[in-house]
Amino acid sequence: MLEIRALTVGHGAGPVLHGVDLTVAAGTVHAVLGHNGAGKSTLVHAVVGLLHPTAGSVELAGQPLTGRGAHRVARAGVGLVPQGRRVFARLTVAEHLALARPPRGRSSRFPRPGPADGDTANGTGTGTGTGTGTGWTVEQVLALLPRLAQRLGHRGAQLSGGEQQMLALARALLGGPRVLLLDEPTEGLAPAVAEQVLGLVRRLAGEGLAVLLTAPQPRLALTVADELTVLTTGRVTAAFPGPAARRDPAALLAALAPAPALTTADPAPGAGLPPRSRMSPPGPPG
Amino acid sequence: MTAAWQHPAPPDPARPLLALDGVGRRYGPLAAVAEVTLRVGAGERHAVIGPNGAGKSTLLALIAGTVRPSAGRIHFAGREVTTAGEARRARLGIARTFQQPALADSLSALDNVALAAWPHERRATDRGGPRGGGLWRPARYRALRTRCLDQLAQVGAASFADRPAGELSHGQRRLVEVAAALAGRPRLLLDEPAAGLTEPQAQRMLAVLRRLPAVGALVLVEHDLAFVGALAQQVTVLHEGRTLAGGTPAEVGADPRVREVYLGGAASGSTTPGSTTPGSTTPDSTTPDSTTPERE
Amino acid sequence: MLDANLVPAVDGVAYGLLLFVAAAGLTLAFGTGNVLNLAHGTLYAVGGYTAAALGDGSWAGLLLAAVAGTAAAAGGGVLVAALTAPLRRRGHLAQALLTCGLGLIGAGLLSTAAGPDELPVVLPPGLGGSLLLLGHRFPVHRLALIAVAGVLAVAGHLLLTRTRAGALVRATVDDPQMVAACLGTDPRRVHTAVLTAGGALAGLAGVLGAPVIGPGPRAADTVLLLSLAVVVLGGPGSVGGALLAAVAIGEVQTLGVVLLPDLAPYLLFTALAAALLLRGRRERAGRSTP
Amino acid sequence: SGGGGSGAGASKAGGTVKIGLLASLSGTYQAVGTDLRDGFQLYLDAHGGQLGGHPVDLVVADEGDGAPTALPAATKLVKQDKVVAMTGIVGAGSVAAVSPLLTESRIPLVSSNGRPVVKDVSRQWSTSFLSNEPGSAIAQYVHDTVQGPVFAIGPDYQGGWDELQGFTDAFVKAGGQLANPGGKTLFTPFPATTDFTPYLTQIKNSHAKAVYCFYAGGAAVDFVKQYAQSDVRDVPLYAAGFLTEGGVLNAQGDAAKGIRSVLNYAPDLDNATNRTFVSAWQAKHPGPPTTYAMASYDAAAVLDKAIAAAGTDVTPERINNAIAGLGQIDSPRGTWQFGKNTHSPVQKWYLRQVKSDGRTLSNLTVQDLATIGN
Amino acid sequence: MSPRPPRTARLAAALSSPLRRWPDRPLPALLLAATVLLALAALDPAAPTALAPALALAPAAVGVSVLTGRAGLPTLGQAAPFAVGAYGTALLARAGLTVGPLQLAAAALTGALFALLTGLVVVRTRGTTALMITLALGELTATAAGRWTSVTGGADGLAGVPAVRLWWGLDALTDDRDLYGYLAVVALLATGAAVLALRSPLGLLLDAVREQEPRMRAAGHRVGGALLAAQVGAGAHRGVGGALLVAGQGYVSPADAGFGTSSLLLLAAVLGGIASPPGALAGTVLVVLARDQLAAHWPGHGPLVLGVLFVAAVYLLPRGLAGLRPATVRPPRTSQEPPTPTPCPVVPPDGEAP
Ligand SMILES: Nc1ncnc2c1ncn2[C@@H]1O[C@H](COP(=O)(O)OP(=O)(O)OP(=O)(O)O)[C@@H](O)[C@H]1O
Ligand SMILES: Nc1ncnc2c1ncn2[C@@H]1O[C@H](COP(=O)(O)OP(=O)(O)OP(=O)(O)O)[C@@H](O)[C@H]1O
Ligand SMILES: [Mg+2]
Ligand SMILES: [Mg+2]
Repeated sequence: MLEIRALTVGHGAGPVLHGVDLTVAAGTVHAVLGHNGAGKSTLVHAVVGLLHPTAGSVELAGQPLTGRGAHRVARAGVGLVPQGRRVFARLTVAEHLALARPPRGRSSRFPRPGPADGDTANGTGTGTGTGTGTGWTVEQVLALLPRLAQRLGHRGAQLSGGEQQMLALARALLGGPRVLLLDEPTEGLAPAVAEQVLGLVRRLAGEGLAVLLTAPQPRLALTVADELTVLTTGRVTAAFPGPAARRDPAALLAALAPAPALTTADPAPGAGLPPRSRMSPPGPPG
Repeated sequence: MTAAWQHPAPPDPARPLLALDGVGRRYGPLAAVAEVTLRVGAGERHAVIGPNGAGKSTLLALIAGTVRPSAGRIHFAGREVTTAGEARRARLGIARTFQQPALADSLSALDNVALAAWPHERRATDRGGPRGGGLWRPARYRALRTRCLDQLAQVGAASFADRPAGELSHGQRRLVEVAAALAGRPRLLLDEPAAGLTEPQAQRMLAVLRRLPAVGALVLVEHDLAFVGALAQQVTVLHEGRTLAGGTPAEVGADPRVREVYLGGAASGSTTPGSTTPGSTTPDSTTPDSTTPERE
Repeated sequence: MLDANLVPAVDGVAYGLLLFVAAAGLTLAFGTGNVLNLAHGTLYAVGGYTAAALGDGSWAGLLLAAVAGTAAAAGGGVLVAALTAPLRRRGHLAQALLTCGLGLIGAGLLSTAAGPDELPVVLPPGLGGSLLLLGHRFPVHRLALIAVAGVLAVAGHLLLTRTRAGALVRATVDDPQMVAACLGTDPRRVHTAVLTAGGALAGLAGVLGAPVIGPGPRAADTVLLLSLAVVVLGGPGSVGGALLAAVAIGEVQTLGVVLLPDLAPYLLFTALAAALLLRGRRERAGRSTP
Repeated sequence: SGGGGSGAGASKAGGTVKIGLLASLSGTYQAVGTDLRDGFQLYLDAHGGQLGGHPVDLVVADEGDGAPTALPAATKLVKQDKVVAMTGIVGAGSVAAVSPLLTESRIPLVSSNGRPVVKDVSRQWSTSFLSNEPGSAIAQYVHDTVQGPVFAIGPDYQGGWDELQGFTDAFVKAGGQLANPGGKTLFTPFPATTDFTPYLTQIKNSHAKAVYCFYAGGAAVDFVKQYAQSDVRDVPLYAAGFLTEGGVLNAQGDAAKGIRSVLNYAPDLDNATNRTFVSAWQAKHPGPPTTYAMASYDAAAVLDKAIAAAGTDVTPERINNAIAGLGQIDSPRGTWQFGKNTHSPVQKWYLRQVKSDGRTLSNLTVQDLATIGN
Repeated sequence: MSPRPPRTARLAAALSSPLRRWPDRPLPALLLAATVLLALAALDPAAPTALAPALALAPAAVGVSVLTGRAGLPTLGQAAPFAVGAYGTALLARAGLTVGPLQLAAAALTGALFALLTGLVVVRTRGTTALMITLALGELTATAAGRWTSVTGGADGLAGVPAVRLWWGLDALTDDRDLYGYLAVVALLATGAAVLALRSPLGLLLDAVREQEPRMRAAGHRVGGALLAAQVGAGAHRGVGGALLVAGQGYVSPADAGFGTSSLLLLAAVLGGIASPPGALAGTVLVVLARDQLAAHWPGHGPLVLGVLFVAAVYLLPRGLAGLRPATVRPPRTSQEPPTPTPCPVVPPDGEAP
């Protein structure tokens, strides 16, 4: 479903990711692991079009996403739960939900999987993602995250951290995505809720979504992922099929533990000029 | 360096360092925190856990003075600080981290930390020393930064000390956030210090927090129970703004009610009326905006 | 006593509501869309000059002027949007510098084209006259203004608070990136739409308000200053607030000077400062989420 | 920039003379400023671009809204362009600001509008009038025609104070009675006031039998329009001529009909100079000439005579002395001459009324009023 | 905590960095400005008269850039302390006190005092509220200046103020060039003073407050105090500007306290790259030259010319005039190499615990 090839991208000053390859098949969960600053969020942002790659390509079901504006990527069916929630501070929860559902005008150019008619879904989800789904309804999402139902009148800025995280998730679901990008979705969630969210992730995959999930802690990722990729300072340094990784996590943890060269508090060799010249450039002005 | 610093007033073991009595905070009809009574002794590491929206961050905000209580009284180090301003409490040694990192983006990580530590220089430098309030002389500011760089190193953030905070990854920002709070050498409050950290980072954080001087106390909010178990001596469980349970990590972990609302299978909040019928708005779902802290 | 002050009181309302109409565009562009459009006054003037040019004392003429003026100013809004789009990241000051420049240029061109004098505005017979009410004369035009402003206020409030579009605008101010990535809407489109609508409103106000703040060299500055006062005093993005602020300012300038003639010159700004100070604290401590 | 052909502010025989014209070409007084410029230019064009036999290099500078912009502009005229004489200047404030500079550089000023009270008038000449003159000229007439108290109102700045004081002093001296509460003239904030309704209400409450006012520019438009729509629409309105002078008149439209005003000029004055002036003007500009254009036209005439009298070597000093020597000046307003003490015209004042002649409104002369000046 | 040799190196470097923070190397910039001003005066005989007004406004613009750019308090009332300083100086001079340094001191003092009093109000507000409150205060001052005729000379202002003298016993600066020198030196000194003040930790604190006030409060900073300090400093600068105004043109009027002057100052500061005092200086020169010289070629179209200038500036100088100096552009971070990894504990944490 989602194909990332030789992706090289940065934040203006030099690349952060170096030729990253990664594929997320429909109906699978692909976890990206890596230390803080490894480049996970950068990868996610590049996929949704908030960053523009200097090289490489991103494809969604064959159609290229690279170079498209973020809004067009989103319309193509890519849902995002950004790191740090980034809910709209001055919009109420209700308004978030109303906005997140695409307007009738923007017809779905693809089947929108809804929730399977399970414990939480009292609305009529379309079950398997193959049909002409209408995506999630507000009722279904609220049933899934009841906390939000109690906070409909709150503004984004008035929500607790976890509530914000839930809202971000709801926002993504209501868009009715084909591909879901979750950047550390469980951060700040109480264990019970985190558990529940991961369960949801599995189920969504079961309904045909392609899920890309980043996490700092292998523990959580291991429980849900079909594929795991380890990112170290912007390069893919290891990849495991989920089952294998579950069987012996040791290999994964080993891959995660950084190479000795990287353990010092000092910049990697040649990691740029010393700070003085970074901060105050050479040569008198004028 | 941290060890080298003696606290001006040695703690009096008789009195708890931090005492909350029936503290509460309402937002319109919603009681974010209600009738919380809490004692934290000097040197104690106290964890506050609870489901999302239980009122943990609000509780920290109340202690730190970011939000004023609508009921109850707060004592710190023997003084009543219920109505004291945020800045004043900070100078008494209460330092908080924000659940969402709050850093000045254009300043380097180091400067962010140094600026946070600055007001505490007064307490730090032994009495009669030069005023810490305004570090006019660059020399003194440099000295402060030396210490802060070390602080950053301890939490493992030295490698990007000189990078503008705006250019850091989320996790990196969280590290700086915690370092900023630690650098004041305060008696401390932390909101989810380990959230979004990788395993080794979390370990390192643990080590740093363990090494805090015994004169200070630690009130920490955390969802990572492994972390809590490894660090906290006392745990308070909040639910719907009220204290649900308290005790050692072991005791709390065993408590069935805690399992039910927090750990166990059921979703947090699903026990509360109104949440079972999705979409229906419970009374506390409408909130006067005028009471938002950022507007105060 | 009361009777003596009835006229200024009513007039204060009318004048205030004119200010509201004049400021409505800015309330949208700046208060809600967070684009500091200092060319607002000039857009108003555009409307005013159109009214002077097309208004021939017939209702048809007024209608034509209203349409044309609105369209012209909306065009101005599009221009402002196009030019400010690249500056979104650079914040208010860059916007201020640019739009202020645009405003100066526009005003310069207008007065070069239309000459230095304030142009006459002929109203349809019905509007032009004055009406005897409760033994006092009220200009019909101002009474009409009250009606129009009322409609605008209600419509505006509903639009901003009840509709998807309104929510979208506020969302874009909060976090344009997420509007794009999570809502699939192009923030630049919102930006353009807001400024266009703001311009249109300014133009319409220019046409309607021409008989009170007429098309002349002073129009742009006067309107910009008062509009800013209204928006800021009313609280960003709040239509109701803007309405109250506008009427308050109107009353201060009418009733106020009757009751406190000696303080007249100081009245407006003293009141403004005082009111802002009372509201000031709310703005303290920038946005931070718990 | 930098000093032009005429070095050290003097010009040899037949050489061009540099004249600086400072006027508000932007801002509140733009209308007046442009009239000053056009009036002067009109005279030049009529005389082959020469004054006193010298080709004239007229350097125009923008006075803007007042002193802060006027002073740099004037400084540039004097220090960089090295003009031998200055003219124009709309605002009294600007004149006050500029005069020290002129005194210091010994350059004569023939101002054609603004005229503050200045201690040393040795180098200052005005072809317009003193601010208090219009009021004192009409006071007697108002007293004679109006039975009952008169309300006095004007803008709250120096010019307004002088204008109104001119009227009230003379009016009270003539035995008239002010309708204003406590006999205190009502001054409206300037330029802030765009809405006069509250003041009109005060007029109503004062039961005045007539109103005397001074307003100019945009304020004049607002005042007249709102007056015509207010409770006091039927109370006769007397004013200093500027209320209905020039462009403001057609902005006011029918609202201005019937207003009686006093001024030192009206386009329909019946004398040869005026006829040529008016026809020449209307050949170039729409609408009748204003007193501003006329005064500036006269300023040109004054300089013409003076430069001619100054002889071959035109220095600022000589021009100044020459002006002092000028006698009667015959002008579109009728002949006048500089007063000995004030260096401003001793001239006749006229009562005009706004009537529609043909399609357009204009100020038509009703009768002569006093001749004033010293 | 075993500091490794490379760390100490970077430590020293990192430590020296903040005092070099943006605006980078402003002092060379000032020297540059000085030489330029000197050269202009030498080359073009008209320069002194043309630049005098700009030099008078410059310190005020610097004050504005400090308030708006660093303290984050946008202001439209900057002309008020400016005028207060100007009137004060004018009155002093008329009373016979024409000694420059004395006038400057007095003006700075009155400006600062005025700023302190109004500051108590302004500091409570932020953003556009601050903008409008300062505007209101400015207009009130202007109105008062226009009506308090006995002292301020009313709307016509105070004209013909006696020329300034450098020191007791020296004779007055009547020659344009001497005067120009005086104005230039004072303006440059004022700018330099601002630069130095901002390079102290206080400047850093102002930046942090501007960007992250809640954190600074939580950290225990007296935010209000810091802002008030900035306010007072800027007030002193604007007062000095007023003194220079009077020294330069021997005239002051209510319009100098009004909105027109204020907006001109703000735009000049923005043009200079809002947070850089030297930039503000340059911006003022540019704006004033445009107003007085450029516009002189199209009389009556001054505003239009200014407008074009502003529009052009926004696009051509994204970082303002300050951005023209290559020095202020931060070089690409960490060149082309991948970003430095976050270190992990060398010693197992538990082993590290005491
Ligand atoms: N400014 C506010 N206005 C209205 N309600 C608020 C405000 N701040 C917090 N709340 C509400 O108070 C409750 C407690 O919030 P708080 O942030 O303390 O929760 P928390 O325990 O920190 O949750 P989490 O673990 O998700 O961070 C939440 O339900 C939140 O919606
Ligand atoms: N806006 C930015 N400008 C410049 N550099 C940035 C920016 N954002 C991130 N970086 C750098 O890019 C690298 C990768 O950042 P990224 O946010 O992708 O890390 P991450 O894997 O998401 O880390 P975390 O687990 O903390 O979220 C980091 O070194 C970071 O410093
Ligand atoms: Mg990340
Ligand atoms: Mg929280």
